[in-house]
Order: sequence, then C-alpha cells, then structure tokens
Amino acid sequence: ESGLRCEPGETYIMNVMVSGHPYWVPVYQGFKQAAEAFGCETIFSGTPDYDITKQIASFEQDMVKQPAGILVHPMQSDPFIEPINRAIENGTEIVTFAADSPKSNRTAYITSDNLAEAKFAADEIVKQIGESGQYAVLENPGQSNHDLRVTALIDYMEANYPEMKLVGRQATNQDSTAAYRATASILQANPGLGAIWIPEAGSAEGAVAAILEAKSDVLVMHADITPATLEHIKAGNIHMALNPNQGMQGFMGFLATFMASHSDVFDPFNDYKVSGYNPVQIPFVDNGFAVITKANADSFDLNTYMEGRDPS
Amino acid sequence: MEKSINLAPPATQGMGALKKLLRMRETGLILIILALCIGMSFASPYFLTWVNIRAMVMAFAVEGIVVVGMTILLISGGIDLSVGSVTALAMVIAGWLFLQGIDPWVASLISIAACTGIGAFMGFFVTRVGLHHFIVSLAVMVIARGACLLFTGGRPIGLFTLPAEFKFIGQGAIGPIPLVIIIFLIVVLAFDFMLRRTTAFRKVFYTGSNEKAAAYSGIRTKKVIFLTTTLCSALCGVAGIIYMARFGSAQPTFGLGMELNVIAAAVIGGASLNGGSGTIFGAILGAVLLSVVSSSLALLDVSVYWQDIIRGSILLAAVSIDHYLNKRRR
Amino acid sequence: MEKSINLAPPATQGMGALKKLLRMRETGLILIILALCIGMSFASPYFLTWVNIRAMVMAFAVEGIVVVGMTILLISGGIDLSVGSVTALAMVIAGWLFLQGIDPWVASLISIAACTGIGAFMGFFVTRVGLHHFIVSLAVMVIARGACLLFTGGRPIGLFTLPAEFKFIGQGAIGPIPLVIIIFLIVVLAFDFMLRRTTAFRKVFYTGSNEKAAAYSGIRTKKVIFLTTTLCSALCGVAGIIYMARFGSAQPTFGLGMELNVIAAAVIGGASLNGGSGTIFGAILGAVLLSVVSSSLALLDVSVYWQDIIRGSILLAAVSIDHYLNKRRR
Amino acid sequence: MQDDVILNISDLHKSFGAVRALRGVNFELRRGEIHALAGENGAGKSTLMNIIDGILQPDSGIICWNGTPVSIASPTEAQKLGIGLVHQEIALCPDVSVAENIFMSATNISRRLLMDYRALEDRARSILGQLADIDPAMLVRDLPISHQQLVEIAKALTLDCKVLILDEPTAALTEREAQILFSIMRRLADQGISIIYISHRMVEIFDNCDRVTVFRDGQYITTQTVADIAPSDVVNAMVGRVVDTLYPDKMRPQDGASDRTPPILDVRNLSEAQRFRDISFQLKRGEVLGLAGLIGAGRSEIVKGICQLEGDVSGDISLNGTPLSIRTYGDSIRAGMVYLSEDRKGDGVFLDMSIAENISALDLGLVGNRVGTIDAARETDLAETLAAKLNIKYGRLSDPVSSLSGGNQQKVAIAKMLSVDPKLIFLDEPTRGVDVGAKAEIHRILRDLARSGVGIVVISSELPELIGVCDRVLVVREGQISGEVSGEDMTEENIMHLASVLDAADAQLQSA
Ligand SMILES: Nc1ncnc2c1ncn2[C@@H]1O[C@H](COP(=O)(O)OP(=O)(O)OP(=O)(O)O)[C@@H](O)[C@H]1O
Ligand SMILES: Nc1ncnc2c1ncn2[C@@H]1O[C@H](COP(=O)(O)OP(=O)(O)OP(=O)(O)O)[C@@H](O)[C@H]1O
Ligand SMILES: [Mg+2]
Ligand SMILES: [Mg+2]
Repeated sequence: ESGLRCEPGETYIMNVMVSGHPYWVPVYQGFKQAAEAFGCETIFSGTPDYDITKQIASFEQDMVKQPAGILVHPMQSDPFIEPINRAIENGTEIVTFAADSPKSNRTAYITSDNLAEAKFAADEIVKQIGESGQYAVLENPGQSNHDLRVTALIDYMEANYPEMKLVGRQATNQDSTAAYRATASILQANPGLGAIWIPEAGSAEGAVAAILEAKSDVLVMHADITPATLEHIKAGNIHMALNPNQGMQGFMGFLATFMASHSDVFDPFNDYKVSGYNPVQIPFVDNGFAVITKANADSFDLNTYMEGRDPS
Repeated sequence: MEKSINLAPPATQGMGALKKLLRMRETGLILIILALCIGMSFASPYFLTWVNIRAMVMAFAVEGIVVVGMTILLISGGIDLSVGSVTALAMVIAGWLFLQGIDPWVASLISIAACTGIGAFMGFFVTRVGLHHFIVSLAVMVIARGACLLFTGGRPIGLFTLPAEFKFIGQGAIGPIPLVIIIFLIVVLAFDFMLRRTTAFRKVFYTGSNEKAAAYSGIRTKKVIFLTTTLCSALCGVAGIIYMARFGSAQPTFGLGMELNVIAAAVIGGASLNGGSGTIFGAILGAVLLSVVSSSLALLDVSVYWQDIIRGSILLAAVSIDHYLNKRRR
Repeated sequence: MEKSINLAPPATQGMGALKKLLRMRETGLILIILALCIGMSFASPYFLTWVNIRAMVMAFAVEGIVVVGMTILLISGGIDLSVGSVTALAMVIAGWLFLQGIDPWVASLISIAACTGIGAFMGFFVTRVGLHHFIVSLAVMVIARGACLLFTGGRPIGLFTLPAEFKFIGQGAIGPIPLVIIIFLIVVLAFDFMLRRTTAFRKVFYTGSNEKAAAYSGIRTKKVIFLTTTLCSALCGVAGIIYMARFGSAQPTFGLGMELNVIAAAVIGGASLNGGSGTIFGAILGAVLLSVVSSSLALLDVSVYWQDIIRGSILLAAVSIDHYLNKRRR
Repeated sequence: MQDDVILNISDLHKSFGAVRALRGVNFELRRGEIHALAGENGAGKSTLMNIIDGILQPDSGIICWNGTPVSIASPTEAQKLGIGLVHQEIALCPDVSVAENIFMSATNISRRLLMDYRALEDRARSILGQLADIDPAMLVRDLPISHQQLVEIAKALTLDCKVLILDEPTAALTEREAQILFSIMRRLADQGISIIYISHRMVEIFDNCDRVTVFRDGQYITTQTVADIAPSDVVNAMVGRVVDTLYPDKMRPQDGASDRTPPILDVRNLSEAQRFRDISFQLKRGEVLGLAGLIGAGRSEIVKGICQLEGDVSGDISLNGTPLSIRTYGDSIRAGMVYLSEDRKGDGVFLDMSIAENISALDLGLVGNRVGTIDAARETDLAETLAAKLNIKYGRLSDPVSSLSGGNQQKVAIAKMLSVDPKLIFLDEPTRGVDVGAKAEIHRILRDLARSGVGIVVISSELPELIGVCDRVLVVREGQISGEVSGEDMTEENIMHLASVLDAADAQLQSA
C-alpha cells in the first residue's frame, strides 16, 4: 500500500553528542512531532560526553537496531564519513543537522545559517551604536558553529564598517566564570567599548554579570538562549539574542530523513538510477533563526514550552 | 604568621619580623604574585584600578571557598573530583526547590544539607568500604552531574524572581566591597585560623601525615577523613548557593573542570597530594596566582591562540621558582 | 596468567587452574564484567552481535594504548593529566605536517617524537626540578592544548587526502578484525608481558613502591621516573596517530577529559595512585568495564537524564564489589 | 597478691590467614613491675601488644583489666584504660613538629580549643632534655632515624598511663640513651606504673626487669622471676633447645693477608661539607671492622658517603688496591660494595612487595636470563636459599614483607645484601630487632664471610656486639675518627671514653 506512512515499528533515531544539553530538547520535539504525523517511532540517542569516539560508538550501536533513518549531529565531520557511508550501505538513511559531514553520502543537511546570524548581529550593532565604535567578542575556539558566528561577524564588520574597531577577543568556552573574568578585563582595558557579541548563552550570563557590576552600558548581543539571559533581555540588560529555530531544525530534519527513506515516491529527472544514489538529495536547508527582544521574550521560555511534553 | 611561631627554632625567636616572613612557606608565592602585578601595572594602566582588582577578586572568590574545603581534604590525605558537579547540584537543588515555591533561604539550607549528605556518602565509601577518594569522588562527580540533568531536564533554571534580599548575597556590597568578597574573606580567615591553631583541626594534619601513627595516638582517623570529606562537599554547597544568588540562575553544566583548577590552586599553594601539609593561605595565593594570570592575559588582549600556551608556561615557571625559593630557604 | 606463575607459592603449584584463577587480582573484575554482559545479552538482543561488540571494542581500543602508558606511570608513582591534550597535539602536528607536503609516515614519526619530547620535558621538571607530576602535567595539559589551537587556528584539520595505505592503520581490517584492535592487542600483550616478566620493568615497581628503598638498592629511580613519564607521552603520540588515521582528520579539541577516564580505568583495574602496584591486564579490564557500561546504556536507550546517574552508580558498585572480593580472597 | 594484677590475659588466639601468630597465650602483669617479654622473631610478642593496645582484635581469649574482662576495640579505648604503647616500628607524623608528635595523644583528648605551641615546645624540650639534644620545633621528617626513636620514647613518657609497653625501644639506641631510659623506667615503676618491656638483649632484661615471660611460636612457655633464672635458661626456653649464643672466634692469623696483598678498603681523607671530615682508615683482609659512636656522631653518613648514597664527598677510596671512581650507588653495587640501611622501614625493604621480590632487588641480573626476563624459578630459589640460611620465618615467599615480624623483616634486608655476593658489606645496625639465636647465626655468617675474603664493616650501637664481633673498632665523634681500639683494649669503657664529648681532652691524649 502506498502513501507516506510508516510501517509498524519503523523507527527514526536522532543522534547527538553531549546529549544532556538543552539545545537538543526543542530540536527533538520538532523531530518527534513530524514523526507522529507520519505514524513513525523515534529514539533520542547519542553520548552524554563530549567525546567523538563515544559518539561514533553510539552511532554504530544505533545501526545495530536497523532503523529506517538517523538524523545525526556529527561532532566532527571527517570521522563520520566512514560510519555514515556504512550505515547507508546497510539501508539506514542519514541526514545531518547543525553540523555537517559534507564528504559523506548523507542525503541532506539542515542547519542554521551562522553567517546570516553574524551578519544580522553586525548590522544590529551598527544600527544601535553607530558606524564607528568599539566592539568585543567572546569565543569558544574549536566549536565550529560558535567559531563561525564570531569570525563571520568580524569579517563582515571589516568589510562593511571599517570604522568599527575590534578591541577585545577572549576565549571563554561556555564557562560563565571565565566569561565574567574576561568581560571584566575587557571593560577595564576599553572604557569606550560600545558592544559585545557572544556566540552562546553560557558565556553571556557571566558577561552580563560583569557588565552590571561595572555599571557599564555596553550593548550585549548573543546567540542561543537560557532562562537567565531571557530574563536579562526582559530587564534590558541584554539588547537582543538570536536563537536558531530549533523546532524547525528537528521538523525539517525528520522530513528529510523520512523522505530519503521513502524515496520510492520520487522519480526525478536525473541519473540516480544508474549512479545508485538516493534521489532525495537536499544539499542545504536553512532552519532560520528568531530574534528575541524584550517584546517577544515571553514566548521563548523553554520550561514553559516543555510543560506537559515528554523530553525523550 | 602563626605558622612561623610553630616553625621557628628557638634560636631565631629574636629575629626580626622580616626574617620570619622570609621563612614562611608562602613567601615565594607572594613574591611571584607581586612581581606579576608590578609587571602588569606597567603593561596596562588599568591593572591597578579598584574596579579591575575587584573584578579579579570576584572571579575567584566563590571558587576560593571550594579551595578551602579541598585544601583541608588534601591535608587529611583525600581528594575530591566531584566539587564542580556538587557545586552545580547545589545551585540546581536550591533553584528547583525555590521554583516549587519554597522560601529561598530554606531552599538554600536544604540544598547545603543535601551537599553535606553527598560528602557523607563519599566519606562512607572511603572510610567504611575502604575505596580510594579518587574513584569514589569520580563516580559521585558523574552521579551529581546526572542529578543536575535530571532536576532540570538539562535546561538552565532561570531564577530572576529570587527576592532582592537573597540576591544581595551574590550581588550586594557593603560600602565599596562586594558581599561575596566579604564572605570569602571570612571563610578563609576562619578556616586558616582554625587549621593553624585549633586542636581539632591539627588532627587533620596528623591523619594526613601518617594515618597509622595518628590512629596509634588514639585519633579516630576514619572520623577525621569522613569529616573532611563531608566538609569539602558542604563548602561546595555554600559556594553553589552564592553562585546562584550572583548569577540569578542555576546551570546544570556549571563547574565543568573546576576540580583541576581547585586542586591546582591548593597544590601551587603548597598542599601535598600525599596529605599532611598545606595551608589555606597558600592555597588562596595559588588561586590568586591563577586568577591574576588569566585576568592579565585578558586585559592585555593576548591572542586566544597564544593564551593557553602562555598560561601554562607561567604556571610551570611560577611553581618552579617557588620550589627553588623554598628549597634554598631551608 | 603469567602473574600466577610468578606469585604462586611452591605449596600451591599443584592446585587446579581454577584456584589459580581465583587468586588473581583481576578475577573480581572479570566476574563483574561477565555478569554485566550476561545481563545485557538478556536485556538487548543486539548486545552480543558482532557489530555491537566491534563498536564497543573500537570505542576504547585506541584509548587503551594510553591506558597502558598511564598504568606504567602510575606504578612508578607518577600521574599524567596531559594525556588528552598530548594525544590531540599528536594528531594536529602530524596532520599539519602532512598538509605542508610531508609524507604521512614521516610526519607521524616526527609527531610521535615530539610527544616523546613533551614527556621528556615533563620528566625533566619532575626529576630534576623536583616538582610533582600533577602540577607539571597540568601545566603541560594547558600548553599542549594551546599548541593545538595555535597550529589549527581552532579549526579541525581535514585530512581526506591521506593515502589509503596510511588510513588503513585506522580503518583497515585483517579478516573481520579491525587493524586498530590488532594493534591494541599487540601493545597490551607486549607491555603486560614486559611489566610482569622483564627485569627492566621490575624496577618500575620498586621505584613506585618505595623510592628511597629503590635508590638504596642501586636503582636510578629518577631515570626510571623520567622514562615512565616519557613512555606515557610517547604512547599518547602513537594513539594520536592512530586516531588521525581512523578519523581522517585532526581535531584540536580532541581528548578533553580523557585523563580522568584513563586514570579511572587504571585505578579500577587495581593500580595504586600511590605507586607500586597495578597491572596492564587489570587496567584494560577497567577500560572494558567503563566502555561496556556506557555502551549498554546507549544500547538500551536509557534516558540521558538517567544515564549519568546509572553510570556513576554502576562504577561505584563495581569498584565496591571488586574491593570486597579482593579483601575476602586474601 | 591477686589484687596486684592489673592485666591478665588468658588463652588468647590470633591468626593472620594461615599464620597462627598466637596460640593460646597467657600473660599476667602486676602493678609497678617491669615485666620482660622474650621470644624469637615471629613468636607473637608484637601481635600480643597490638591486641592489648586495641590495634588488633583477638580471635578468642580473655583480657582482664583489674580483674574485669574487657574488650579493647581501638587505641582510643586502650588510652582511656591507661595503656600506652611504643611501637617496634617507628610511627610518627613526618610533616609535623617533634613537639606536636610527642603530645599527639594529649592533643587528641585535650578539651582545649586552641593549640599553644610555645607551651608544647617548652614541655617537649624538658622531656627531650633528659634523652638527647633534639629541637622540638623541627619537623620529624628532618630527624635521623635514631632521633626518631627517641621521639617515640619521649612520646610514650608523656602518656599518663598505668601500663606502659615498650616494644624493642633500645634496638637502635646506644648504651647511654638506653641507660637513661632504664632509669626513667625504674622511676615510673616506683610510681606504681607497670611496664612491659620487649627486648632481644638479655643483659637489659636481667639488669632491669622483675619478671620475664617467654613465648615460643605463638605459645606461652613460662613466666619466671628474673632473680630465679639465668639468661641461658631464657634463651633455651625461647628456642626450645640449647643454643650457643657465644660470639664466633676472632680473626685467625691465616685469615689475614700477607703484607703484599692490599687492604680490602682503603679510605683517605674523606670529607663532606657538614657531616664529617678527614676520615682515613683501612680494612684488612679477614678482618671485621666496627664503627662506634654516640647517636648522631656521623657513622652512617661516613659509610653512606663511601657508597655514594648521600652527600657530596671528597677523598680517595680504593677497593682491593684499585682506586674507585664511582658516582652512584649503582656503581658501588657493581664494584661489590653494598650498604645495609639502619632504617629498614624507610629505605631497607619494600613493605608492600613480596619477600622474593625484595631479596632480588639489588641485582636483577641474578634472577634474569639473557634476554632480560625474570626467571621466576630462579627468583624463588634465590629467596628460598637465603631465607633458609638466615632462618626467616614466613608463610609464603609471595607474601608481602609487611606481613613479617620486625626481626624477620630485618633478615630480609640482610638477605637482600647477601644476594649479590658482595666484596664489601657495610652493615648499619645489622641485628636491630633480631633475636638471640638468629643474631648469633648472623654473627657466624659475618665471620665466615670475612674468612672467605669479604670485607665486613659493622656499625652498631650495642657495644657488646661490637666488641664480640669485631677485630678492631673505630670510634667516631662529631664527624671525625677520635680513636681506634683492638684486642685487649676493646672494652666498653675505652670506647665510651673515645666517643663522648666530655672527655675530648682525654681522648686526644690517648690517641696521641
Ligand atoms: N599483618 C600480618 N599479616 C600476616 N601475618 C602477620 C601479620 N602480622 C604478624 N604476622 C605474623 O605473626 C607472627 C608473629 O609476629 P609478631 O610481629 O608478633 O612477632 P614478634 O614476636 O614481635 O617478632 P619480632 O621479635 O621479630 O618483632 C609472625 O609469624 C608474623 O609473620
Ligand atoms: N637529612 C638530614 N638533614 C640534616 N642533617 C642530617 C640529616 N641526616 C642526618 N643528619 C645529621 O647528621 C649527623 C650524623 O647522623 P648519623 O645518622 O650519621 O649518625 P650516626 O653516627 O650514624 O648515629 P645513629 O645512626 O646512631 O643516629 C646528625 O647530627 C644528624 O642530625
Ligand atoms: Mg615484634
Ligand atoms: Mg646511623
């Protein structure tokens, strides 16, 4: 019988590293909601650790269960090439999200456009403090999406607003105490600082504490959101946060995986039959991002959202 | 200072205060920190400003409370890898209870009590079952982190609604001095005094120096180890509550890697990993050194890619110089 | 098994092999692991599949080589917190050299040599300057991580162009068995044999058991400690190269927190943090235990919010049971 | 009479696994008596004392304190009853000052909140003053082992106890400190304190004790009033047969070398910055040389300096006529020169390693084959042979040395030295804690070695031993050789004379 429905027991898995991280929660909700619509079963899997070997082991264990597809966040791109290709050979379709493994045979990649976020943030900063001024960034070297948010903003500033001067650049690695210390020092060294861009929310909490203590009126912009930064937005301590549209990421992620697994409904005008690849190829999907300000902050309380929902 | 009384041989009791100072274990560290600060005050005009100093102290004050607990535990011959997770758990439990409608002060007390219980749990496994501190606290580090996730579903808890009197602990100031720093100083001075001067805390040294000899002298060494283990976790609880009041949130991922930082501070300050020696004063100087280096690198806007290399090298150099100075003095 | 020959008292040489087995330090751990595996094979039909077993072994095989180095270092009385960063640095240096156009095999040798140099650097500070392993390796951990960032600018190095013969080290298989597992087994068996049976490695035990008595037996203890420190870093270098071949990339953030895992494996396997005792076989069993627990939880789809709690509890329970069994056997 | 019994032990058993350390022993201690406990190494003396002090628990048996049965669960409870114990093995806290170590028990039960270091040091100084010149503010880790032993004794003297147990306290003390200790013991006994005194030196027992109890192989043999019994009876009761405790014969003319063969050891102008200066002496073939001196005179330092174990020494050393240019102790061992440490626990044995592994530590080449692997059978053989030769009492060769009695640990340390067939052995307090029978055996082995051409240098604080064993004794005072005695002149008086500072002027006269 045809139609886009799951067979009984047809299962889709979402695999991540640092699986306790709250970022995944709304992503998985989106994934699950889409799956329910198609009558499919889902599993949230991965490793609680920040450890590539453990994530690969968990990914390979997922394969043992012969799922129809896996939506994976590969901690590093190249190490996943071989496991992803092996999974596809075994009949499990693979889609990546939030981080890619472009050289593998995965059929789709869903992500936020970190460049777009950075561009938006840069324009907003300039809009608020003017075309000539001082700004600083905190960063988290080694984590690709955070790196991109920072480097793209700096490049964009250099290209478009040459009068904007980068006066501080500190690694804080999502640690609020380190962010507190770094921000306090940057504020000290640069009394004329106008704005600060932070690629994640953990560091933002520490940075705001330092700014409040110094009674400075630096404009704070950051990506992602936590309850504490949300409150700071409401209180006006943080100007704005850019939050990737996680629900859409999971929802689109499921659709792409599901479609890859049900590619028999699709017979495109190309060489897939002779070359043997999956006809449902989606090189890049932008899940978009939300701009959180005082005005709409109330809608972004994850705890409120999760009330009555099952996280796993 | 008290220690020099202890260590000064009779012949030198007439010596000047300067000489006494030079005999102290901590003098080397003080000199190194002073040298760093003097260098920095030339390198950056902002270094010696009150605001910068305040920020530097604030950056290690709360962790300093944990350093106190760790130092005492190290002296007794133990070690605790769970400090980071237990501090996070303290925030999470208190925050969660508060959101359930419990008075924040009561919630904090319950949370500190829970952390004390965790310490007692570890103490039980160490003293009764006979396992090593390292492995017990490693397991508890994982369990406590798991409990943080369970309480919060992995999501930070926003506690913006904490009453202002409560937030005052972490954000308030008495005159120009933040309350956090005052609490920190009280804890440090109190424990430093107790460790040097009270009969009860001397038993910690005896136990750590030679557990068997201490037991032969009638000291209930297991009790001592149980108590130091418990105390360390209790102080993590206190630190967690202060962090919560300061940041107005409870983060389940808080304090990752804190244990190494805290142990490093104590060891730089002269605590022995084999037990039996160490001072609170020295350990705090160790924390100050680490903090001054980090702050200086940030203040000078050293490239991120160089910071770790410079930080590690300064640490190694400082410890080597300190070791050399101590060896020479003896 | 070798050990029982070594340790078997004359009177018991007629005992059955079973009794000999029961006398071994490692028997408790083996029983615990077997119990876990039997439980798991009922709980999940996938557990005993070849793919799952392969995945579990692959998850710890390369780290197992580091465990070997750490165990020997622990026996000699040292410890090394820098293993994670040094492993990452090995990948990064070799990868970077390869991208500069150097033959990957030569690049690997240079990289392993560099890691050996780092070990010698640490050994120098420990044996000549007289610092504690903990603080030296902590500083080197930070420095090596900084060097990784500096070489890569914080971004992973893609090494897709590595020649197939080179990738074979990490991705190839001989028959059904991945080469990685074969290398791991060779390293483990070789070092286990040497540690139990050779005169050279016996000195490691003497040194760790009582450094002074070893010196009073004519053993150049500083040289021994220098060499074990160097060996540990060299094995990190080897592990890093294998990882690089396996993943086809070099990641500057690789191996964060690896040190605790590796030390835990050795300690679970009976290595003493005070030096003087431990076996490679036991340490590898420790690594197996940790890996089986993690893999089982993943396989059973246990909620992430429970995984850490269960993992820590199993660790604590296993170590307690093992301790109890060992105590009773004696 | 019965009222006078403060401690009564009957039918006490204690096993460690297969080792039955105590098999139904009885022991009775009266108020105000000094009661000696004698027995071979491993007879169970220390085990019984550990049980009385609550460190170990008996398997069965009754302990009566003032007539009422008690169970002593911990040292704390023993302390409450009024039992104090000086351990055979030194157990002090190395990172803590001498004064704090001495008053550790007092600190523990004190109800005072704060430490008064000044008072502590003053009191420690007054107690130490009678024993030796030790600075109470020093850390114990900086003290030589003999001073640590004195601190242990000082520690016991501060206890406010009714029963004081001294487990071989004089093993490393010289006559002078020992005599001070005995006078203190008698004073305490006069005050009504009961003392259990364990020693392998019969003279001490017969000069100072009221009664003596003998154990053999964990069994109670007899209790006698010292006045009613002779030393040889005690020894016979200990060993279960008649033993010859006489010292072996001295050097015979044919043992010595002709004038043409060089001396085994020739030391000239050996100096070290702080500890000793201008040491010159020779060790002739066939001779057993002794080094005497007060505690802290520097005997150990000189010998360690010769072996390159410690210090930065200058001077010339030749072994069998060839000048030595050794830089490490390893070189010294390869040259055939070995040193038996006075601190067996600190640097003599590996406590947590097996007996066999301990014995082969000095030269693994002996138990290894050409490819560098250890031949387990040869290791066992070597250990078995030496253990039999030295009469070591052990369960299995794979047992850790920590499970042996003190005297047997000492024998393991000696076995380790003998394993390499050395050309020259320095023995620092070689029979520390070794029982009479084994001691005589060791003395005989030393003499045999000397006859076969091995150089033997003995440092001992027990003058009768030096006089009995050595052919010639050098006396060391304050880092210098203050004189030499041999033959008829080798008397305790002469040696003490040369050793003590007070008679420095006399000594110079004599050596001139
Ligand atoms: N912890 C232990 N484990 C196993 N055996 C032990 C232990 N302690 C003592 N023993 C054994 O108990 C026996 C009695 O030992 P103990 O120390 O009481 O002898 P001792 O009479 O004090 O001898 P010494 O004169 O050499 O000090 C010895 O055979 C010894 O090996
Ligand atoms: N580690 C050390 N640091 C400082 N002084 C030391 C050290 N070791 C020994 N000494 C000092 O060197 C001197 C000689 O000590 P040594 O142990 O050689 O004496 P000894 O003649 O062998 O007597 P005994 O061994 O009976 O105590 C003593 O005054 C001692 O205090
Ligand atoms: Mg004894
Ligand atoms: Mg001596």
